Amino acid sequence: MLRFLARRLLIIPLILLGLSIVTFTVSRLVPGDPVKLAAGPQARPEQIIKLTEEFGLDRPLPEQYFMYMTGLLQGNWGYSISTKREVGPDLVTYFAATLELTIVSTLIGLAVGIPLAVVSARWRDRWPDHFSRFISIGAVSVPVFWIAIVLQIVLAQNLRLLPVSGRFDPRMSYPETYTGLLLLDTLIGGNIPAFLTTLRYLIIPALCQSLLVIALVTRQLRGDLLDIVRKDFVLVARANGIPERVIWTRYLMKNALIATVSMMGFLIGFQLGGAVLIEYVLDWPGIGQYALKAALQLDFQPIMGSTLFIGCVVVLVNLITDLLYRVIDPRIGLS
Amino acid sequence: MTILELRNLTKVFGGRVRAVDDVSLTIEAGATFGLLGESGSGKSTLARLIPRLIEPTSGEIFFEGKPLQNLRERDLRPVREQIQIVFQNPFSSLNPRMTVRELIGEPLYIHKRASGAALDEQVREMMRLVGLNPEHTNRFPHEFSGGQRQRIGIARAIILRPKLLILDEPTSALDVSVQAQVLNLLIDLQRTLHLTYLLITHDLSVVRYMCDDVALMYLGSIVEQGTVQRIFRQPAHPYTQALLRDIPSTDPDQRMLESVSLEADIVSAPWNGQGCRFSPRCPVAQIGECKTVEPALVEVTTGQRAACHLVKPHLVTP
Amino acid sequence: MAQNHFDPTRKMVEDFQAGRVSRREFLKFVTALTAGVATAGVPVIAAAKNVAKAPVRGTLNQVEPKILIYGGSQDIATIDPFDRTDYSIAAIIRQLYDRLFRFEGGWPQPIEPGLVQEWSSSADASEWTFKITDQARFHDGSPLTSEDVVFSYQQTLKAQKQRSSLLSGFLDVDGITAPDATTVVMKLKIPYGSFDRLLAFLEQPIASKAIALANEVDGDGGAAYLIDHEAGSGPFRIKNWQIGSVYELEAVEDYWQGWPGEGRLSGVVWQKTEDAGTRKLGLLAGNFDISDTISSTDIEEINANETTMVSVNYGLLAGYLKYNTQAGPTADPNFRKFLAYSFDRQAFADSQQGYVSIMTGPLPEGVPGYDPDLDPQYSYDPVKAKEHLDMTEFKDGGISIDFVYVSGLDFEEAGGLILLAELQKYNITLNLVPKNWPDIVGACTVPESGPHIAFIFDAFPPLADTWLIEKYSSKSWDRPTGGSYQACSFYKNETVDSLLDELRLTTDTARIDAIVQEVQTIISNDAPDMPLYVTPNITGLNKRVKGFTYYGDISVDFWRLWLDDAT
Amino acid sequence: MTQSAQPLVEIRDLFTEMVTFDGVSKVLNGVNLTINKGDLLGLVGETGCGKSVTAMTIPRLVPQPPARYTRGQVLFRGEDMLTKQGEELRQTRAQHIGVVFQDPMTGLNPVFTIEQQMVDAILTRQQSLHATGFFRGWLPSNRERRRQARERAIQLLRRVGIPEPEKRINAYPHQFSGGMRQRVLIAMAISGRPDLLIADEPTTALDVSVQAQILRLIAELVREIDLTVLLITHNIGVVAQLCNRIAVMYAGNVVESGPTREVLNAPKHPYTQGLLQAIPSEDIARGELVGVAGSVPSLLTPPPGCRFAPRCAHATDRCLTAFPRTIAVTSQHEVACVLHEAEAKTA
Amino acid sequence: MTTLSSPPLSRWSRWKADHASQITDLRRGIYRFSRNRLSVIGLTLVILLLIIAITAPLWVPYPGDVTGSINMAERLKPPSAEHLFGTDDAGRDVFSRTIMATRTSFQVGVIILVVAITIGVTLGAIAGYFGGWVNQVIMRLTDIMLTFPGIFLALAISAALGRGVLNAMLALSITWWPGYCRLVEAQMLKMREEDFVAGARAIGASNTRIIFRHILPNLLTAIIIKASMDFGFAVLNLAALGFIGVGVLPPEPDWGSMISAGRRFIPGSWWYSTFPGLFMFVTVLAFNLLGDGLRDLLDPNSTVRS
Repeated sequence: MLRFLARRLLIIPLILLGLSIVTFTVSRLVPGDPVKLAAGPQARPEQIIKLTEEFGLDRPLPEQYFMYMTGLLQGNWGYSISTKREVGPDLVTYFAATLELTIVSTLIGLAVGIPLAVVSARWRDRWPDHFSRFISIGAVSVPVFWIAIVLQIVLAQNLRLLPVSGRFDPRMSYPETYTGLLLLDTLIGGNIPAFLTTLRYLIIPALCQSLLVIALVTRQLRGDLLDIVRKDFVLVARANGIPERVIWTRYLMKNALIATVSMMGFLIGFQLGGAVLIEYVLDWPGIGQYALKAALQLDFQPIMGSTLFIGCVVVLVNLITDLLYRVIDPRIGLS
Repeated sequence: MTILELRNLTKVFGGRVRAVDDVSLTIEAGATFGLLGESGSGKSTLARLIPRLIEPTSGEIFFEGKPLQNLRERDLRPVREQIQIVFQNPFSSLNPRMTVRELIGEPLYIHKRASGAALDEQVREMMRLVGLNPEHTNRFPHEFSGGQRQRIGIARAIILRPKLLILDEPTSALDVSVQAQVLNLLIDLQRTLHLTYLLITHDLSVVRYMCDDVALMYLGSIVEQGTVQRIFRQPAHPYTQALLRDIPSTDPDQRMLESVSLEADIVSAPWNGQGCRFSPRCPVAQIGECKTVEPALVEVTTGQRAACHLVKPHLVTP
Repeated sequence: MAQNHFDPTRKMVEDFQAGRVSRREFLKFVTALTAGVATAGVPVIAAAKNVAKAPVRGTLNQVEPKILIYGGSQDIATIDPFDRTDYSIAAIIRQLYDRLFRFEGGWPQPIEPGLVQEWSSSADASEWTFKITDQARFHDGSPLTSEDVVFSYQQTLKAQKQRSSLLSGFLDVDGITAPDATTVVMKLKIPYGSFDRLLAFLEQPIASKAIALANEVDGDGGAAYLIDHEAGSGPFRIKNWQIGSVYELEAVEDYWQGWPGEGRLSGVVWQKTEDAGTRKLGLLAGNFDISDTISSTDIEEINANETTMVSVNYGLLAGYLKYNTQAGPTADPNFRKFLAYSFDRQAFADSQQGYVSIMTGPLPEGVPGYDPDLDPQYSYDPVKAKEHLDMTEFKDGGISIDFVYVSGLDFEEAGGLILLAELQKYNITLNLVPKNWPDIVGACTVPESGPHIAFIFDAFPPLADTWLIEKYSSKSWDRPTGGSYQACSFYKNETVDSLLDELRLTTDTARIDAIVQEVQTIISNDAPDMPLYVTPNITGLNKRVKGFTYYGDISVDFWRLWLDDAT
Repeated sequence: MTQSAQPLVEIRDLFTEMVTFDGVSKVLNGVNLTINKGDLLGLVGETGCGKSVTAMTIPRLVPQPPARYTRGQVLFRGEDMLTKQGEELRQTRAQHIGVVFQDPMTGLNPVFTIEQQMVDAILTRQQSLHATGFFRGWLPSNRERRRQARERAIQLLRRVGIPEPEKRINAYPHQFSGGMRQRVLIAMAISGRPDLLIADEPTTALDVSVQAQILRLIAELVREIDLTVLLITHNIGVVAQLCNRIAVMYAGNVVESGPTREVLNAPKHPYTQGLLQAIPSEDIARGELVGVAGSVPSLLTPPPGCRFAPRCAHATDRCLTAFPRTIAVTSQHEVACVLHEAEAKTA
Repeated sequence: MTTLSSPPLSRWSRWKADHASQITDLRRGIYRFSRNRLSVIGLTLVILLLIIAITAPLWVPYPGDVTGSINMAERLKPPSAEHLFGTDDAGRDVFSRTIMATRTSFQVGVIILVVAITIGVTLGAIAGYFGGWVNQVIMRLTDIMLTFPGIFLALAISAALGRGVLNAMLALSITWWPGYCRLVEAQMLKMREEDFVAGARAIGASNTRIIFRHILPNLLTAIIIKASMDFGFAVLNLAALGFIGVGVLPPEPDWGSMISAGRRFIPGSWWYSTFPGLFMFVTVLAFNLLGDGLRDLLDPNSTVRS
């Protein structure tokens, strides 16, 4: 266990180093002139030169990279030319929104996906299976930006059930933030109306985002369950007269969930970055939107920052799920 | 004439697991040498060490007097033509994506012995030789029964006319009725093609039926070795004795269940690396040496050697 | 296999036991927690359902009666009074701070007094004197004095950020002084007759020197502090400010200028909504009271909606097709004229639902010197186009030229498509090349990298000289650091250059008019670009919003607005 | 041989099909088999002969689909198992049948401890395992029951020869060797004091020495508790050593059955004879082993008559067309072969 | 061969006789596949879409509308006999553009997958077969790529490189190969230990032969399954890029940018974005259904055995 942890922890910096080199190179090799943009159309030549020096863009690339990395090690994520702000604090704010969305959509995904998978596996090749497979295949086939638009039009515009976009009702006073996760913050603050409002704003984006989770969880879990149900120990349990309900709820689920847990790392990582489309359509103030805007502006420090930040988080999530996997699965955990 | 000699061959996996531990043995040309052992005894690893499918950690391999251990991959190829393996599982040892023609003809193709129509002809001939219908050249392995697949495996192994054939549990996945067919085929082939066999198995009755000499492996090391006649009549090592006792006889009048046998198994009574490796399970290990000193393989009678402190040459009647 | 290995020693067994127990305890804990949350969740969800059913506006309005929700297309990255002037930043700063002059609406914009009550200039327009009101109070209650004005202008000039670029051509840090508490004097480097107009356009916010200096870090004059704190005297102050998510203002009840309308807002929330579709939906759904930058395609729908309407106003954002006059086929004036005659402006206007103001010459309406009689010289005319094409070496076509525009801007793309369809008739391929804005800015530096045709929008102060110089003077691009995107035609005409030099220094209004007129004629003849149209500022309003007047900006002036739910 | 033979299981004329993607496989072709109380019956046959399907039909552990019972009866304690369903079926399994499977490596759920699995098995037989398993053990009464079950589990483990059962019961299956897992599975199977123990190739995956230990354990248990055993194996030696009766299956039929000694010493069916001759033994010299020619027919398109006919040296035209009836050669010894029609005892 | 007197067979029947078993296998496969109704629907749709994509230029009613013609007089006309799916904001026929976008999507999807599979399989095979430091280098690189959510990276790359189908393909290919590398590497590690690989080594086969002749054919099904599902996702991601505005260049049509553009006209001119969206949904659904069916079909565990 410790050896594994040490190995994994050793690899993380290497991965991040590689990632930073890749993103730095990509973000700096593209054409465009962010300095001119920052200086404005009427900028005088001396202003442009001054800004170029300020951003260090007159130095050779390796030196710039080195400067960036030294800054990063001191906790300085750089400075955005287009927003004129430090990248670090922005990343944290935006990331909290994405994280909240990811967590909620993952929970929805699991809550829907697990029962679907069980139903599907238990009545394999019968209508519940066809139904749930169609749902899960359909869910991955719908373009997420399309479904977001549809939900927006139907639920928000026509039925007026939910807000069109955003994260919180502008008419209400914004709740105190402690963690950046509004659901949690409003609960901590005991602000129930704000909590409910947050919930209402979350529904459309979280529903859209959870489609993929539902699909992947159902698909994976169904496969795992079908694999496991063929195992001898299920036969032994049946032979011992263990009721079918117990077999499906306990005997199989624990095994199958172990595989699902190992998938969660991928799934969460995927959502953290994949939320960009939903954030774009539904104007969710998340890190994907931030990064996309930076990419369109060629604002390279926020690009690097958000890339590395997501990279770190994904690596961390993977590490946690791996550990969790090892804790849950007695076969690996203790050897 | 000695065709194969192993000297102090050792294979260590992952720095700890001594799968094959200091094994030395000699096989005479034309003979059938049996290597007997339970699962995990390292016998399959040994089989793969000989043509260097896996690299030995230390020790020497001599094939027809030539050392193999230092040959480069390229120089090894002519030797590998001479040493072929038939694998245990006829279901996993044949590439499921290849037809019988490709499977049997591949060695010829690789070693550029034949191609085109000549290759086809040789393949068909070989199929007849091992008792397969030569019209089935376009079939895939999964269309054959276990016995037929093993015949394909044998055909593939002997098409290059090797001198030494390593048979890694060739019949353990087969039913008895089929096993008999395959064993008889092997005997026939040995006679017609003048093959030398290294037969690896856990089945004592197969060894008794097929082999001239036999060596017993336990946890990577040979604990007893000798001619089949000797060892089956007068087993010296307590392990050999226990094994012989534990084979359920098909004769209902020979009861084996009443007799005492080994109590634990390899996994639940592990060897701590000290002393005799069999001592944790040995029903008779009494002297202190058993737990501290590893016994050497010593001759107990002519043509029989055993590694046990309790077996002294004079104790065994010739 | 190692994992089947069982070590029977006591210690290990105990370890297993310990591991098992803790794991199980842990699972129990999690189970209990889940169960608890689940039980608590049921009433919460039930309550949420009720809230969803309740009429949202009614309940919430009782709590916050007069808050206006503004759907803005841009984020408000900073509220730095000394830096850039994104329309969103300008819009907010306008609420927080007062400035010397104020636009009161109408078109072209008349300038009105703000903090300045009276102003005058020396005869040669090199020294300007401004009288400041003594009524203005900062939000902390302290009075606004001329010291604060001087401080604010000096900070901007020192910072040398975007806001200073036009100003620094005329004014140095030492050029601005405060002889007494209500007087500010500015001595210009070069005389400028329209300096008051320039100042009005620049809208320099006046920040409290005391607050700024109180929060000084490393001698920056409070610059860092003011990036996200306000020190102003405007009609609104910050209530809640979280970059990226919340921008909330509240009204200053006793604002020194008073409140002009029949009622007033108690606050404003800027709801950043970058997507145009979402902005529209927000307005239609009643989530937003105002949405800016509405697409012309949405006008009909918003007007058709019972509670909403649209206000369309033309400002100073003008779109040009800029030809590279130094390189490629477009270096040939005849080819440029061929392009000009080939572009069907009416089709383009149609594509924008008719909500465009077609330009007749280099200057848009609203800039002094604009000549309404100057007919569009190059209206769509295939016959003339062919004539001009025949005069070039490309009369048989077979060439391909690039049309660069900003990725994602559909109106620019529409322009490209119209030209593309037309050029196909002459066997000329037009490659639509959408690029990111910084790419275009980078490419427009030197003629070598300049695109054949670039669709570029300019927004300028309503001053003919600045407008013309930045675009058509070769000095704007023929320099070591290269040109800005305005000079993407890389136009070089000696006569124009000398006329523009003269224009800058002249204070004689008659002479100015003459020069502007002459320059426009020459430029029209040379056709270095195709002045296309002035884009409208389309603002969507909920009908309960009262007091709206357009005053030349994308955003609106919140000070004048109030909400009336009766309608 | 008990005189007061009382049938515990009677399989009558059982026909079973398996629906596969390749077609319908006729796996059981009129199986007749009787297991008397106290019997230790060895069911032998080669791969795919249908012995597992036959045995697992008794507790109805053959999944349907793909299996399909087209004809026949399976009487267990006088009740037809083929008509049982749901709770009734589960009860029968729990109360009266214990099953041990071939592969001890996969027979135990790897993510639960031995204790959890054994306690569940014991409780389910006491009718007190509750389906709301997730919150099990929280009610005091439940906790007490589980504690008692644990005690019983430890006893059982001790009985099947697990050293230090109080400690080992907390371990996970992967911490056990194959032989020990098989012992655990046996302990679970006998925890409900079943009438019938079905052991499906219980020693095939084990080494000879461990096999001997397990066989010895089964023999002991049979003596100790009043157990009827159906042992499925392809190893005739195992049957010879352990069982008092033997039934030989070939391609979906029981071709010969009777007292072990009688059948093994004087096999009547050509297949049984061939099977016995195919085993290498001391007396057979190299190259003289006689196997059974040919291979097992495809059950998708089985031969119309005697299924062994294509491989049989004595086959006549009649064998190829007509299905042989079962003939009692002695009172206990039955064989399904036309060769022995003459010896048929009049019933 | 055995009987010389047998009548000469035609080449076809000869071939049939020689490959009888392959034919049986195929027939069996078709039978099994046909049992899964959802995948049959998927396959039918895929074939239909493929035919549409290939033949579209021949019968699309307004081919000019795809290459740059505009007709402002016909703006935003609702569906009619003349314009089945109505017209867009430049008066172009939405039907023609939607149909032709199928072609674009298929081309791009195929190229992305071919590039990604080529890179991924090659690297994965090398890493898996040789192991050691080669494996470490390749797999850590793969980890770096996989650390990153594909769509995010693709968006960033193509946003930075600028709009255009080539850039989009490049971006998507870059983010796609690691999946195949992982798949092949894992399978390779497993296959390396298979008896038949040891067997091939024993008869003296070279590493290249073992990788390409022995192991990779066995991974084919896994790759095909993944590819058939990925194809849908590739189409989806291309559309996502188009939606954001970094995909295919105008005037060439693609579903994403059509949805994005048409969205401004919802609900008034609903047809503009609805039809491209529907087409894309059907395409992705078809490939997913097919992939799912193939997986069930080719999954060795799914065979029912007695």
